[in-house]
Amino acid sequence: MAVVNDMTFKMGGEAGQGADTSGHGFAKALTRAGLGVYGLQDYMSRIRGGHNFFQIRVSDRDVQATSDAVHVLMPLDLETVHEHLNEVVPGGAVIMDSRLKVDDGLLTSRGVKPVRIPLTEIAQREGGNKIMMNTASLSVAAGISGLPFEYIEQVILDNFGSRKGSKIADANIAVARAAYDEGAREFGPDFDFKLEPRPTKPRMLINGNQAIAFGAAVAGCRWISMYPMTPATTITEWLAAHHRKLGIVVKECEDEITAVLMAIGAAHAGVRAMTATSGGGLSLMVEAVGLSAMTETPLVVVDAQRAGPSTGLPTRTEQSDLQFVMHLSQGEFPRVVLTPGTVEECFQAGWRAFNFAEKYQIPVFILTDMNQSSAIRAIDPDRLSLDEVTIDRGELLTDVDLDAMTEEYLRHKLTPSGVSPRALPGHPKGIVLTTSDEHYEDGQAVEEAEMRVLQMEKRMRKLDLAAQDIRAPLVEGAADADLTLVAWGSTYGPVHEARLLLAAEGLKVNHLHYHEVWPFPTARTEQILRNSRHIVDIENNYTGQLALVIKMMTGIDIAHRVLKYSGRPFTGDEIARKVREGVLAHV
Amino acid sequence: MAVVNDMTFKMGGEAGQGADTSGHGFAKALTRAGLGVYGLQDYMSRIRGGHNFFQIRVSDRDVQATSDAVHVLMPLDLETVHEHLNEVVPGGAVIMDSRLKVDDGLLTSRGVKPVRIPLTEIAQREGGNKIMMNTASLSVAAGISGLPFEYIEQVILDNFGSRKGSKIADANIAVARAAYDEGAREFGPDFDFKLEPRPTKPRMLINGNQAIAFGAAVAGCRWISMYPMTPATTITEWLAAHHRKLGIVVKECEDEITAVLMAIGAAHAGVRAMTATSGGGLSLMVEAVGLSAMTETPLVVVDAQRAGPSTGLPTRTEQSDLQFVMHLSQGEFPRVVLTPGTVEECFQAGWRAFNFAEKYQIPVFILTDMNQSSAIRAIDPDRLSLDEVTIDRGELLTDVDLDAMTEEYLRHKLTPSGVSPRALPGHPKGIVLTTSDEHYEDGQAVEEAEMRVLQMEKRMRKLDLAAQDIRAPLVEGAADADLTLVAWGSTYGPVHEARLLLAAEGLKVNHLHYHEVWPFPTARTEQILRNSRHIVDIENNYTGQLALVIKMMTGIDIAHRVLKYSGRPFTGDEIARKVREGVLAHV
Amino acid sequence: MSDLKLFNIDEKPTWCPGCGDFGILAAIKQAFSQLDLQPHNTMLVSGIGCGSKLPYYMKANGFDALHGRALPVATGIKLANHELNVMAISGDGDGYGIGGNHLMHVMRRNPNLTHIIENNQVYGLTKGQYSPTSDRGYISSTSPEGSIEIMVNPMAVALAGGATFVGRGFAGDPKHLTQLIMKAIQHKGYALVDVLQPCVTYNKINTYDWYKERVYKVDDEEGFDSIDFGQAWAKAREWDERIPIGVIYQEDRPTYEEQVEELQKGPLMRWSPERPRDVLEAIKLEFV
Amino acid sequence: MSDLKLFNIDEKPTWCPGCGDFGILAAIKQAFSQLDLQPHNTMLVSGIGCGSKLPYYMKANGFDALHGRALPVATGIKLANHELNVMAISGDGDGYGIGGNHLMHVMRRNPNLTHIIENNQVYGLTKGQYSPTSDRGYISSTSPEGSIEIMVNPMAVALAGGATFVGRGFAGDPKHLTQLIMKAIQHKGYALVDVLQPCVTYNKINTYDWYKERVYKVDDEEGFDSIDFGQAWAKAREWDERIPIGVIYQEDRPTYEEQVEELQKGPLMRWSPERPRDVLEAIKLEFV
Ligand SMILES: Cc1ncc(C[n+]2csc(CCOP(=O)(O)OP(=O)(O)O)c2C)c(N)n1
Ligand SMILES: Cc1ncc(C[n+]2csc(CCOP(=O)(O)OP(=O)(O)O)c2C)c(N)n1
Ligand code: SF4
Ligand code: SF4
Ligand SMILES: [Mg+2]
Ligand SMILES: [Mg+2]
Repeated sequence: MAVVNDMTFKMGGEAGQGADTSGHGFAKALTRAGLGVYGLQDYMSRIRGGHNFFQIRVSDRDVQATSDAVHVLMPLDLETVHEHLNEVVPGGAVIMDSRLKVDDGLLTSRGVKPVRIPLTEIAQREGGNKIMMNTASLSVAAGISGLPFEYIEQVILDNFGSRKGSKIADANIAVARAAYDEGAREFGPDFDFKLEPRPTKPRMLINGNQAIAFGAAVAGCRWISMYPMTPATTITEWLAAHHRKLGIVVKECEDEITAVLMAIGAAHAGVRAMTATSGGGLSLMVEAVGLSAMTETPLVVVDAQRAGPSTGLPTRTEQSDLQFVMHLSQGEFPRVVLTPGTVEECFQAGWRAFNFAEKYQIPVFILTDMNQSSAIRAIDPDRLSLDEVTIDRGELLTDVDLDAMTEEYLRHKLTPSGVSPRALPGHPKGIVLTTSDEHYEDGQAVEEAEMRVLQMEKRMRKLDLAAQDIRAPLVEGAADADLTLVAWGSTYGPVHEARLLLAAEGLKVNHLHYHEVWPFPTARTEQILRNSRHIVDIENNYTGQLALVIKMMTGIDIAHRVLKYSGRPFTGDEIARKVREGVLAHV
Repeated sequence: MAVVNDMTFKMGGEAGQGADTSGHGFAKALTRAGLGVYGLQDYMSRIRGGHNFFQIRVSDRDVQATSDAVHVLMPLDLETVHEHLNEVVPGGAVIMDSRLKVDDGLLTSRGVKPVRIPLTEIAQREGGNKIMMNTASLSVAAGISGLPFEYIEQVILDNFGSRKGSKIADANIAVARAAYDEGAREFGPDFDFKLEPRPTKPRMLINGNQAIAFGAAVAGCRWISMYPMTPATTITEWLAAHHRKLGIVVKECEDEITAVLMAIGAAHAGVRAMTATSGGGLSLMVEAVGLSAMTETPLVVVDAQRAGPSTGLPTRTEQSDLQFVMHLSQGEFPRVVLTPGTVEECFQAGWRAFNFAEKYQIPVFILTDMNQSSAIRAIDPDRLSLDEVTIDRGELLTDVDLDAMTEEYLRHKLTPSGVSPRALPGHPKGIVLTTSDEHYEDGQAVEEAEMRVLQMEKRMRKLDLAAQDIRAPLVEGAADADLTLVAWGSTYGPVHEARLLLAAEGLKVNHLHYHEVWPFPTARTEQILRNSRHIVDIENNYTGQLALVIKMMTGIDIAHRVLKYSGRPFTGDEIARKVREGVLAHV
Repeated sequence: MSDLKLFNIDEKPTWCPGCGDFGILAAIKQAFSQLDLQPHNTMLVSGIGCGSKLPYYMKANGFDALHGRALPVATGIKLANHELNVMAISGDGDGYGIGGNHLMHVMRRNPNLTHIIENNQVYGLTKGQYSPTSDRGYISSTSPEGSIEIMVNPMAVALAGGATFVGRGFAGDPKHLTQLIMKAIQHKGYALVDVLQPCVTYNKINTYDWYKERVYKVDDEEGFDSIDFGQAWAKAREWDERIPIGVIYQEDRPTYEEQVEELQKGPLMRWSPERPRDVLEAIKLEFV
Repeated sequence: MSDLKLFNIDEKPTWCPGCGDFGILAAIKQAFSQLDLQPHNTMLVSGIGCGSKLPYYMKANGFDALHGRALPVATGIKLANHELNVMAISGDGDGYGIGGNHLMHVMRRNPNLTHIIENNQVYGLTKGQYSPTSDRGYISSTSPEGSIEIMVNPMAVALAGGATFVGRGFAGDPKHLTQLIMKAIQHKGYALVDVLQPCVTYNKINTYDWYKERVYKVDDEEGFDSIDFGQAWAKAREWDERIPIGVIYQEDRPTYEEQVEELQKGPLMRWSPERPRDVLEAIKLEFV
C-alpha cells in the first residue's frame, strides 16, 4: 500500500558536485506542490571533494526536522552509497547512474530498490552536458514518486530566470523530462512512496539566516559590518545581495574587532546596526560588547554557533555558546539573549533584537547555529507577518525634543527606569559625551564611589525592565504532562517531532521551548517545571547549558539529559528513542 | 588608658606626592618591629594630582584587612583632611604641617587632636629639600605613638641602599630625627594609641602580585608575555626586575592577543609560560584560551580584576569576572579557576597553576583583583614555604621515553584519563601535530562524528581528574555555626576580620572561603551549606556570582547577600555591620 | 571662524603639569575655531591612555572608546553620519601598538577622518613601559636591559599603507601644530597626524629639548613638495639627527564615504528605520 | 640534502584540483630537503584558511593555530626552542587582514622565522569573499558592486615595517619558489615570502594566466641588487603591468633570539623548571 506524502530524499556527493543547489531546487518544487518541506544541508570544511549531502523531508504537515529514515537516496558518488545506504528504509530506492559500481545485492538484501538509470547518458544526450546529471537524478526521484513533472519544469525555468526559453533551460528540461519519464515508467509502478500535490496559496522556502536577515531588514537595520565566518556569513551575503533595495551599508572589515566596533560607532551615530559571526569571531568581539554596555550604545550581535571549542568543526552544528554569551566580557551589565528555534522565531529575533537594543541601549545577542542557519523550511508567508512588526527606538530624542531642551544634555542621566534619553550627535543642544570609563551623568569619567554605584544600579535596572519585554517560553502539548521536554534554540524542530512521536504512543508529554532566554523567565519556568513529573533536558551540547542556567535561576535540577555533541543535529526519532531508552526506561 | 598595638595610619595626597612609597616604607618599619601589618593603596587613574592614599593597619595579631577607623591621619594636602577626617576616631590625631590651612576646631570638635609640626620647615632645614616632608610626617607618627626611632632609621638606610652613609640618607635621617623628637615631645604624652615592638624573627612584607609572581618563579615559569594593564602589570614588572636571577623571558607584546598566543607557543615548545592581564585584556585573550584547550597546550592566565564593565574604574577593585572566566570562549572545555584570597594563597596559586596546566594540558586562570594585587601584609617567611612546592609536569615524555617509542606518536591519543602523553617538538620519534580544528589522535583535522565525540569526551574527562586535585574550600570558625559567611578570593581578609568581630559578640559563626573554585567542589559545599542555618554571601560585585555558581552546582539558594560594587574593598567592620543589620536583624 | 571659547569646558585636565598633551589640546581647539567648526558638528573619538582623555577636556561630541580602538568606532560614526567632522585620537601604544591593524586598514579605505596620534614614545597611563615608538634600547620596567625591537616608523608605514595625508607635528610648537591640524581636517580623506608629545613624567629621553634640537619644518626646505611621493618617502625615513614636521605627503583619492552608494543621498542616520512596505513584500516574494 | 620522501605523509590534501597551494607545498618540501632539514627539527605554524591546512599535508611538527594568528604562536615557539626551524604559514586574509598587526610587529622584532603567505587575493575557505589583497573593484558576495578599498601592498608594508627579508614567489613556478624559500630559510631573521597563489575556484581574475603574463624575476634584471633599499622600494611598488618575483630586499640585523639574554646558553625549553633553592631563598629575603 502506498504511503503518501511522508518521505525523505537525500542527495550526496563531493563538494562542488552541487548536491546543495540541486537539493534546494527540488525542495522548491516540493514547496510549490504545497507539501511540508524541511531541507538540511551537511558539508565539510573544504571547497571540493570530500562528502556533502542535502536531505529533504516531505510531509502533508509542516515538518520541522529531518528524520533518520531515508526513502530515496541519490548518490552522486560511490561514497554516498556507503555512507548512507543503511539509512534507506525497506521499500526505499537508490537512484543511481547505470554505471555506478555498486553491488545491487547490497541494496536488495536490505529490501532497498536499485533504481538504475543511465543518468549521465541522458544528461549528455538530451542536454549536452553531464553536469545535468543532478537534474536527471532528481527528475527520476520525482518520476518514481509521482510528483507531477510541471513542478520540476517550473523550478528549472525559475533557476534560469531571465534566460527563460533559453537554450540552457530547454536543455535541462529535456534532460529532466527524459529522466522523469524513464523513472516513472520503469520504477514508478513498483515504488510505494508517493507524492501528491496539495494546492495551497504560494509558500516561502526559507532558512534561518535568511529569516534573521529579513527580520533585520524589516526592523530598519541599515548597517552590517562583519568578517566572514561560517555559518554566519550568509546573513551578510543575503543583505549584500539586497543592499540596493534596502539601502543598507554592508562592510566587510579586517577582523571581527573592527566589525563590532564599526557597528557600535554607527549605532552611536543613530542607525540600527548589527554584526554577525560565529564563536571565534564572537570571542574577538568580547571587549567591544562591554563597550556597548558601558556607553549604552545599542548593539545587535548574531552568534551562529558551530561545534567548538576553538576552530572545532567549522561546518557542524552545536549549541554551546549559551553561557558564554550570558557572561562574556569583564564586569557586570545587562544584555538580552534571543534563541530562536524556527524560521518564524528567527524572523522575530531579527526584528525584536533591534527594539531591545534601542529601548534599553544594550547589547543584544541572537544565538542561532549551523543547523538552523542553513536548514530550509516551507512556510506560509503570513507566518513572517510584517504586521506584527513594531519599530520601537525607545527614548530617542528628536530634533524637536532637543530644540526645546533648556538644560545641559546628560547622556547618562540617572532615571528611575535606568534608561537615559538618547540624543544623537549633531544637534547644538545635545552635545553627546560618553566613555568606556565609569562616568558621571554628563559622560565625564568618574573616580568617586557614590556615582559609580548609582550608574551601576542605573544600568542594571534596565535588565529588570527588559525582563518585562521578554517573551515567555513556549509550552506545547499536554497541559497535565507527565513528561516535559525542555529545550532552546534550533532543537525546537526535532524536539517538536519527538513530542509528536511520543504523544502518538499515548504519553502525556509537553515541550518547553526557550526562544528568548535572557533575562531569564524565572517565574514562568518555575510555574511549569515545578508541576512536571519528569523533565528531560535536550541540548546540542556536552554540559547541558540550559539545564545549568535553569538550576542557577530556579534551583530546579533536571536529572535527565539528552545531549548530543557530535556536531550533527538531532532528529525527532533520535530524541524520541533516547527519551524512551534513557528516561522512560528508568522511571 | 593607652591602647597598644591596634591602630591605623593613613597618609593621603596628590598622585606624585609619594604617599604610596612613604607608606610602604612605614609599613616596613612596623613589620620590622614585629607587628601585624596590612597596608592598602588607593589611587586614581591619573599620574599626577587628584587624590591618593595609603592606609596601614597595625596590630599585635596578623591583620588581613583594613578597618574603617583611622587613628593617625597624615594629609599631604588639604583634600585629604576633607576626605578622611570623618574616619579619624576620637583621641586620634591629624599630623599636619603647621601651615596647612585647616580649622583646628573641625578636629577638636570631633575629639581629634591636631598635631601641628613645621614639617616643611624641618624637611628644608634638616634635609635641605621639602620633598622630605613625607618622611617628617611619618616620623612624627612614630614619635607620638612611641615606635622606637631605630625602625624609622633602618628603613631610611635600606631605601638608600647602596648609598648607605650617603648624604641623602643622612639628610633624611636628620629630618626624621627632628620630626620624631618634636612629635614625641610635644604630642606623645597626650596621645593614647601606642606601638610596642614585638621582637620576632624577620618577616616579609609582600603584596598579592608579588606573591603570585614569586609562586610562578618557584614553579619554574620561564616565560611571561604580556601587555601592560593595571592592576596586572606589577606581576610582570616584578619578574622583569628579577629576570636575570630567574632566567625568565619577559616579553611585552603589541597587544594581549599576541601576549597569550606567544605564551601558548612557548608552552607548546616546552616551557612553563604565563600571561597576566585585567578584564579588557582578558577579553582579547578569549579566542586563544579556546586554542589552548583544543590543542591541549598548558596555559596560565592571571586575571587581576578591576571594576568593570569595559574600562570601568581602572584603578579600583571588583570581583566581577568569575562567571566570565568560567564560561569564556566558544564551545565547552575543561579549565581550572584559582581564586586566592591571601598572599599565602596567591603564592600557592602561583605555583599550583602550572601543575594544573601541565598535568591536564589545559588553560588555568588565577583570579585576583586590584585590592589584592597591591595590598601588602607582613608574614612569617615560612608561610611561603619552598618545601611545600611540588613541580609536576604531568605526562611529559622525556627523550628516553621517546627513544624507546615503537609506534607513531599521537599527540591527542585517547586515554582512559583523558590526558595524552605530551612530546615536545624536536625529537625524531615524536613529531607533534596539533590543531584548533577537532582532530584525530594524530592531530589531523576530523570531520566524522565518532572521533569528534571521543575527543570531546576525552577532553572533558580531564576535568573530573582535575577535580580531585582541587583543594576544598576553607572553613574557619565554629563547627556548629548558626551563621556561615561565604566568600571567595580577596574578600577573605575582611570576611575573616568580620568573623572575628561577630564571634567576639558571641555569635556562632564560620567562614567558608573558596580559593580554588573550578572544577567546583560540589560535595564539600553541600556538606557544609546544608548544615548551615543562615548563610550570607559576601562578594565585591553586583550580582553575587559565587552564589549563582553555588546555586547552579548545588541548587542551594543563598538568600542573604552582602555585595559591594563601588570599586572599593570591604573592611571587616563594614561586613560585620551589614551582616548585623541586613541579616541578623531579620532572622 | 567660530569663537574659541565655544570649545572650552569646565573640566580640569588630569595630565601632569608640563605634559605635551596640553599643547595638543590647545592646537585642536584653535584649529576647530579657525575652521569655523562648532561643538555639535565635531566628534572626537579616542582610545584609552593619557592622551586619549582629551575628549573630556573640550566641548564637542566625544566618545572615549577602548584602548587601541578609536579608528573603527570613528569610521562607523563617520559612515553613519558623514556630516560630522570626526577626529580620532590615539596614543602611540594605542594607535601603533594594539591598534596597528586598524591603522593599516583605515588607510586603504580613506574615510574622511583626522587622526591625531599623541606620540610620547612611551605608555604613559600605565606608568612608563616602553611603547612601539620607544627608541631601541629604551629602558623601562618591562625592558630593564633596554628594548630590543626597532621602533615603528609611523610616517613610512603610512606611506606604504596608502594614507592620503601624512603629517607630523610637535606639541612644543602649538602654532605650527594648529596649522597642520587645520590642513589635516581640510584634507578629504584619512589624515594621519603624528604629534611628538613629551611625557615629562616617564620619558626622560625624548624630552622637549630632545625634540627641539631635532625638529625642522619641511615647509622651510626649498623645493620640498608634499605631493611628490618620492620626496615624502625620503622625509619619512628621517629620524635621529633631524626630524621633519609638517605635511609630509598629501594625495587626492576618493574618500570611503564617496564610494558607498547608500550615503550619496545624505547621512545614513537620517533615514527612518521604517522601510516601504512594498519593497519588503517584494523581497518576501523572492522566497516563494 | 635530506630525503624528500621524509616529508611525505599519507594524507590527501583537501584542496581543489589545480589549486596553487599544491605548488607551494611541493616547494616547501623541496626546500626543506635541499637544506637537509628533517621533520623533527622543523615546525610549521599556520592560521586558518585553505592554505593554512598545509601543515596537515607534510611530515613535520605542525601547529594549526587560529585564523590570523600564526605569527605570535610561531614567535613563542621559536623563542622557547630556537633550534627548531620555524615556518609560519598564512593566507592573505589571515596574514594581511585579521593578522596584520602581528605582521607589523614581528618585523620590528626580527625573529628567525620564515613566513609564507599564500596570497590568492581572496578568502578561499569561506567561499570567495574579497580579501585585503583583492584588486580594488573585485566583485564578490560581500562586494556586489566591487570592493572600494585599495589593496594592501605587502612588499611596501614589509619594507616600511622593517622586515629584513622580503620576497615574492609564484605558485605556478615551483622551481623558482623553492629557491626563494630556501633563501628565506637561510636568512637570519624574519623573512616574508608572499606567494602569488591562484585560487581556481573563486578568483576568476587573478588566474595562472593573469599572473604568468605579469611576473618576472628580479634576478633577471640587470643591476638589481636586493641589498639596495631604494631599488627594493621601487620594485615593491610595481603591480598591475609587471609583478616582480624573487628576493626583493635583504638586510642584516640581529635576530630577536640573539638579543634575548636568557637564550644565549641554549634553548629555553632545555632548562628544568626547578630553580636553585639558594636563588629563590635570596629573592625571598628581598621582602624582609
Ligand atoms: C585592552 C587593554 N589593554 C591594556 C589597557 C591598559 N592601558 C591603558 S592606557 C595604556 C597605554 C597607554 O599608552 P599610549 O597609548 O601610548 O597612551 P599614553 O598614555 O602614553 O598617552 C594601556 C596599556 C587597556 N586599557 N585595555
Ligand atoms: C576569528 C575568525 N574569523 C573568521 C574565521 C573564518 N575564516 C576561516 S578561513 C577565513 C579566510 C580565509 O582566507 P585566507 O586567509 O585568505 O585563506 P585562503 O582560504 O584564501 O587560503 C576565514 C575568514 C575564523 N576561522 N576565525
Ligand atoms: S604620564 Fe606623561 S603622558 Fe601622561 S599625563 Fe603625565 S606627562 Fe602626560
Ligand atoms: S577554494 Fe581556492 S584556495 Fe581554496 S582549495 Fe580551492 S582553489 Fe585552493
Ligand atoms: Mg604613549
Ligand atoms: Mg586567501
